[in-house]
Amino acid sequence: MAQISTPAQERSLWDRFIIGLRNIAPIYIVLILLLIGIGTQNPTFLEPAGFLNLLRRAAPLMVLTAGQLFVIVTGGFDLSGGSLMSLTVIGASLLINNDPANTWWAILVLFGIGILVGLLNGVIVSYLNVPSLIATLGMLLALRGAGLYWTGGAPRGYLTDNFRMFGRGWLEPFPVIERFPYAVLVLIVVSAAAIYLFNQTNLGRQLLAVGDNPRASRLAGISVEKLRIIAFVLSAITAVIAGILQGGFGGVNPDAGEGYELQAISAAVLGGAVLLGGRGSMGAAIAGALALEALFTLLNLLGLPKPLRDAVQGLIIIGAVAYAAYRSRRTR
Amino acid sequence: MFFKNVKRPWFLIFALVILVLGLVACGGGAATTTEEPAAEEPAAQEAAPTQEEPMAEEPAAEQPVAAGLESDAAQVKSEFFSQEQYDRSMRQMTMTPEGPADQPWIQMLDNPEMVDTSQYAKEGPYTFCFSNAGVNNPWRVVGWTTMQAEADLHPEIAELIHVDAEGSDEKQIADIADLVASGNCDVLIVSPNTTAALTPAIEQACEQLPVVVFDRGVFTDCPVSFVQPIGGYAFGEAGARYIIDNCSEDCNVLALRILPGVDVLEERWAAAKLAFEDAPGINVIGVEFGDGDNAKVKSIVTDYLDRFGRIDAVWMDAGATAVAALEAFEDAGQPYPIIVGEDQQDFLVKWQENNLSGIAPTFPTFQWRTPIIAALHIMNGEEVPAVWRLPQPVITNENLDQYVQPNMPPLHYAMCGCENMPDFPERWGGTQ
Amino acid sequence: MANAEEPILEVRSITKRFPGVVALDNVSAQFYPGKVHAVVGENGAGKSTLMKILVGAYIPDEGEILFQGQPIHFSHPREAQEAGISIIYQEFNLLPERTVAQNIFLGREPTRYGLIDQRQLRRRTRDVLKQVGAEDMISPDAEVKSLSIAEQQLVEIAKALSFDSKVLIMDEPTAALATHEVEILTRLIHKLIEQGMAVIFISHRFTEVFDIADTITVLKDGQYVATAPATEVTPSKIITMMVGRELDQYFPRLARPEEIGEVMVQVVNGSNNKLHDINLTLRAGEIVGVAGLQGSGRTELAQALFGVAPFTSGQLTLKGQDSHVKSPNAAIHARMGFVTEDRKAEGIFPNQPLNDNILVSVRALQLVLGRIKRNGTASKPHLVSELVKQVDVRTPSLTQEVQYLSGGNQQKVVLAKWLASTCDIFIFDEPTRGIDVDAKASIHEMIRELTQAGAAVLMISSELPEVIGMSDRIVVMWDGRISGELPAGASEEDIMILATGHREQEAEAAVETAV
Amino acid sequence: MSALTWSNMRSRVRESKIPPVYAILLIVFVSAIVLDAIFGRGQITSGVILTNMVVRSVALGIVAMGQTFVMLAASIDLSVAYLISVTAVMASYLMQGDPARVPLAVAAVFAIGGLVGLINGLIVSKLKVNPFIATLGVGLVLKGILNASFETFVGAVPRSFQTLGYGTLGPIPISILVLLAVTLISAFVLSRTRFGSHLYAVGGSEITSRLSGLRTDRVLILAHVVCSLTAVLTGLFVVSRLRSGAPWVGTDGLYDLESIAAVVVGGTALSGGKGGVIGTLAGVLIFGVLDTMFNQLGVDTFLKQVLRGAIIILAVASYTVRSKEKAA
Repeated sequence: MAQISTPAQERSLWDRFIIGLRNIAPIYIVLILLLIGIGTQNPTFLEPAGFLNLLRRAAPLMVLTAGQLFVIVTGGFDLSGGSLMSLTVIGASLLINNDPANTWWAILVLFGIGILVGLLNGVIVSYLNVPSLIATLGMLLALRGAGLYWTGGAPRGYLTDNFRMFGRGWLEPFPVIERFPYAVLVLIVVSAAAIYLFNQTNLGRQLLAVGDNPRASRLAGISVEKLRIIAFVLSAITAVIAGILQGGFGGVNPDAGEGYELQAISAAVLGGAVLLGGRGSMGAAIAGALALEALFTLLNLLGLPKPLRDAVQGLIIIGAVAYAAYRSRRTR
Repeated sequence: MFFKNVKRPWFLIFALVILVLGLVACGGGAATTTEEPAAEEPAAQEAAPTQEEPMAEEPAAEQPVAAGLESDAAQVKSEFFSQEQYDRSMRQMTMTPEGPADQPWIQMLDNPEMVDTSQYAKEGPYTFCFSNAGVNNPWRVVGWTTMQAEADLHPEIAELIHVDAEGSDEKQIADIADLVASGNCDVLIVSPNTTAALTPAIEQACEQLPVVVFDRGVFTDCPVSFVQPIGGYAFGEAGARYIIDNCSEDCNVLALRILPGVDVLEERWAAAKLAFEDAPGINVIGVEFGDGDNAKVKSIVTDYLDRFGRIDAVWMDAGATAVAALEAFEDAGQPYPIIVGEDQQDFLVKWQENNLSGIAPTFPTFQWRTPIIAALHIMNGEEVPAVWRLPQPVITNENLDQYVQPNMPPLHYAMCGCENMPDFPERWGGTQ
Repeated sequence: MANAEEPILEVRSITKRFPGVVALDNVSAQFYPGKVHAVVGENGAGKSTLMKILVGAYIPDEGEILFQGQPIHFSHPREAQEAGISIIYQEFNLLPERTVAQNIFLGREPTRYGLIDQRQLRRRTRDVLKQVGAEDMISPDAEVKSLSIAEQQLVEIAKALSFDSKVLIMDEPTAALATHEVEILTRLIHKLIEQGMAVIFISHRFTEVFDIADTITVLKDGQYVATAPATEVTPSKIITMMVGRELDQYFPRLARPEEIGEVMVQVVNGSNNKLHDINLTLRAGEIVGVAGLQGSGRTELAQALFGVAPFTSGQLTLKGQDSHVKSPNAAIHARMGFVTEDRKAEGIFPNQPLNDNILVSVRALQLVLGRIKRNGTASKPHLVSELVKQVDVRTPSLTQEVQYLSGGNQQKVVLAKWLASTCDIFIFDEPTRGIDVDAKASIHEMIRELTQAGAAVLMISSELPEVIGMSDRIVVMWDGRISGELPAGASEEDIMILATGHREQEAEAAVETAV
Repeated sequence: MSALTWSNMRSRVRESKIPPVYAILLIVFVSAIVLDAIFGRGQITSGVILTNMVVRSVALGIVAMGQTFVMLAASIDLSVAYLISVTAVMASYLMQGDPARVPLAVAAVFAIGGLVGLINGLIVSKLKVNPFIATLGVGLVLKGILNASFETFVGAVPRSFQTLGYGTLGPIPISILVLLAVTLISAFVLSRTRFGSHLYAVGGSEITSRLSGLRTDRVLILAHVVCSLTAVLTGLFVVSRLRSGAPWVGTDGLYDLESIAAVVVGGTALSGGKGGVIGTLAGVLIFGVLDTMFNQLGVDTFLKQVLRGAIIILAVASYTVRSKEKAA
């Protein structure tokens, strides 16, 4: 190994391109293959409008996954995301109470609740030392009840159009394709923000450090507890956003987020995140979520029965992780 | 450091094992999923199995269903269809029920055989006990609220003890045992979570005290009275008939279902399928399961619109997601289809706003009032019908207006028969 | 039993290479039953490597091992154990949550009708505990976590005996023990050799070496120096043999008086549960070496200064003003840096790229949402590449994950981390442990450069030549106290006397005889 | 007052060998009695309700014992819920209400369970897949196969078989005896067999176990097999009570997450090597007591869920809060 003479940024574009190509996450290839598969089944999906529809459909999961990754890289889980989504939808219907004027502060309140839940998760994990699996499992059960207890069992009001706009509405007129879904806009913004936070700020690097070696992190001056809490808060915020999108797309529905938490974890793992922390890529995780959704769509188009879809999903997740484990052992 | 060597063979072996499992899955692949029928959405809750032929397992349960999307429906028919009950339902739909027309919850159909309950007669005040399968969806919430309101109407009911099984058979069995053991109950009202599973528990309860079962049945006739509307076939047939009568030649029908395996839902589809089969110009372009999830339903409909360009009518085995289906048409900029919904407010409102051509068969929530009334009869030693068959009104374009209540929550069920009860509408979440 | 003329275990011209280092170079030695054979040498002299080879944890590149005259090739410590060669590592292999009996017979539980025979298990445990003379000190049913370090070591020894070993190897057995515990161990070892066992042990404590050992073998830089009966050599002779090259090893020059500046760190009567009445001054421009055996409180001192386990009483003054360094973060704010002893567990982030490893502390001081530069800071965008050049890290790229770097390079990365956060107070704990010779030299060079740039350095090391060669002053610790301070160029003997707490030992001896 | 109880409980517990969770169980139980006396009918102590309190814990209890095994080995099993469904359906499908076919059916489901456990164990130990993901995936596969083959209640178990769920031996329900038997056997295996002792070792430190010559992979695999077998037993118990099995019985019972919660509440560390089935028994009973109390007090359904979640967290926190090593 010769001593390095030229730091990365001085290398020629071409070299960097090659290097980039070499360590591109496998999930992107998988995703492309899936999209091609979908295209062969039903080309409309690859036309702008069709593809935007796919994105719009996948948006809630992709957003939730982005948040989930923040927690996973610190070596934790957040199982409470799905029920927080449901809580958001139910809460919105109660707070807005059929009056469009209420929408905006209602959304603020919902984010407030989300942040509170995140803080709670974080504090329980960081200061009570409760393993995040248990802490967020308890939170999952609690939130399930809380939402319905709050509204007395069923959503109380309609979701007004200005609330549903985010999940359902379009930006029109729009150049080239005449209309552009707000959901995708939100998705782009959230993804960009998440990727920025994760790749461009101290936060992302420190979260990785905490997940990789908590003791060393502490000795390097990182306040581990604070970062764990931030991670859970971010996860909760994305859950609220996902809830708003889901509620907007589908309308009032007391269990809008059911099962989303596990799908988000699976997606992050498909994106190469390691469950005990220290490794993960935001872009790849979000791509993983899209891949999962694309997989469902493809299996749908192939007319495969839902049960088979579950099975395939299970196999793919195991396969992906097994392959990653196998590769990391080989490189050691 | 030791044992460090990678076990590549293992990796391959497992890839294989897993693949095999996958294939097995395909092999057995029916078109469908079965999630908790209880936990998820209204119609599953409304599931009302046929309570006649005690102790009979559903015939087709014997052999597992193995079929793809298309053959699936046929399979289902053989599995759940019972000609004799189909005829019974059709007959009852045409009957005029006995009893006050403005109080359908005390009407009876098919002049039922009455049971003498003098052995149970006793002085008030009474403690009624109610083992509830769950309040885990709006339909049940409305029903439960209505039942409480009904109980409040009767001063002689000192207390209505409510235990909730949260959609778990195991829990409900234990709950019933608790209630019986506590010895507080003068009468036990049960809304079973699933038919087969609760039968043993209810049989045990019957030995101790009078039992009233409603909503879903059990495979035993030990309960003093069983309260139930006409049932699934009528529901399914009404919707299908409306489509057939109103859809022009060459009519693309999309059948949206919640999930398979729940008897009442299967009955609804079986009846509809029967109707569609011998109807000219009707082609069912697909039968899909939406899990009662708005988002899923919307996606499915969108995909079908992409694929077939035009859908003329949508038949649903439960209306909970009707609005989502309609929105898919809006989002795709397509004209509204002929739609079969249910008495859910959000659908009725949309129906009225856009004066769609639609129909809403109902599985009325007013049936939650009847068990209390039946139980009171029993306490007073008055006769009650062994099978209290309630009417099953259908909302049509004609009578739509009298059911639309914009002041009620979107997931309120109009057929609650609660409009004249105290504290309406606040108690049901509505506003003046 | 085995006669003393025949070596029970013998190594012939063993050579073992690791990337960048020759750990053992053509070493030979014989070990006799009924004898205690001490192997001495500085850290990195190859002692541990030799031991690991004896038990099959490493496979030698050249040479052969003879056990009872037969060539042997162990591929797993378990095989060595069963053959009758047991080793006790410095860090014990015991399960804290399990009982003594369960630990000793783990994987070999006596069974009856397929079930663990509790009675027999206890009985056999008591037997082996009796052999180590601990039968009434340690209950077979005691959970290991409830035992003291010394007791745990006895359990380890008992475990070794339970294989009825013919050879027992102990790596720094006394490192963590207090004086009276050492006595017990010494007696035990004598008892064992009377039973005809061959005992090999590694130690820095010459008092014990000469108390216990019959034979002493000296290694230096992986080479065999000499073997002599304990009776025929003196400590000083041994020391010169093992560190024979004080002079031929290059150390940077010491600080000139004028280079030594104002007081950077001052501790007055600092104490916590591990440390007692620490009084310490650290000036800009000087390197203060801290010598002392393991468990003497060296590391605890570093941790106290850096806020990991702060002083609970006493006074800490940094650069003139009183400070309460209650957390590493506070320490770093005070521009302190701590190069830890356990690199893997506390220094590096194995899965993270080099640049992030170097920048982690800088970033810890910035806002959490602050934007990062990949290879530096806003003010110094090329910081990483500069530091990588400065400390001479050999890496294919700045984004290489550090888990793939050699130990020496990892250590340089850790150093670079603190350089990046512009510290002016450095604490080094074993800065050159497990690093090959030329890397050592360059690290020494860097440390000196730090002080020449006006930094103050506290350097903990168990390698006496390093302490002597580097330090402008030497502080020696014993039993959580500072047992003495020596000027630059103090002799190893002086240090050893303070470090082995000779005086205390004599005092205690006196007390014991008096009683 | 409860604080006082708490402290002297703790001292008492420390002396004895009883896991601390029993203190919590006692507190919950006492407060249940008190609350019931004040707001309820004070019946919670009546024999029938007490037995019922245990009976409603049996199904969860049995599988929680198995879950304890895997978690002692620092693994976890999320596939149990689906395996329970598989068992329930397969059992009643194979029995078809015919007593003669019971042995065949039982043998068959245990075989399936063993296979599933083996697969779980192999994926975790040989493929080094994180157990959370591995068993989650296997669960999905089971779900798929199951739903592809069965839609609703199939077959039935013969009345004779229902004695498992409903029968009593004198005053005591057989189901309780089953739970006790499983608990005692598990406790016995953990404390008296080499497998048990190795299980703790592997969970405590895999490296040390390897250095001591244990075949750690085998231990881990066996643990997963045991867990799956207990899941099968739960499945049989459930179907014997339900008379007929449907594909949703396992997931409806939330047996996967609740068993994990029960084990952790019972004092077994997620990190493995610490704890035991005796603690788990208490963990399970806590849930039973809570359910009964909530019913007796007529607590609102949704509030119930909130409380349950909170209590799980608090119970676990009561051990972890003082612990040094940070959880993630």
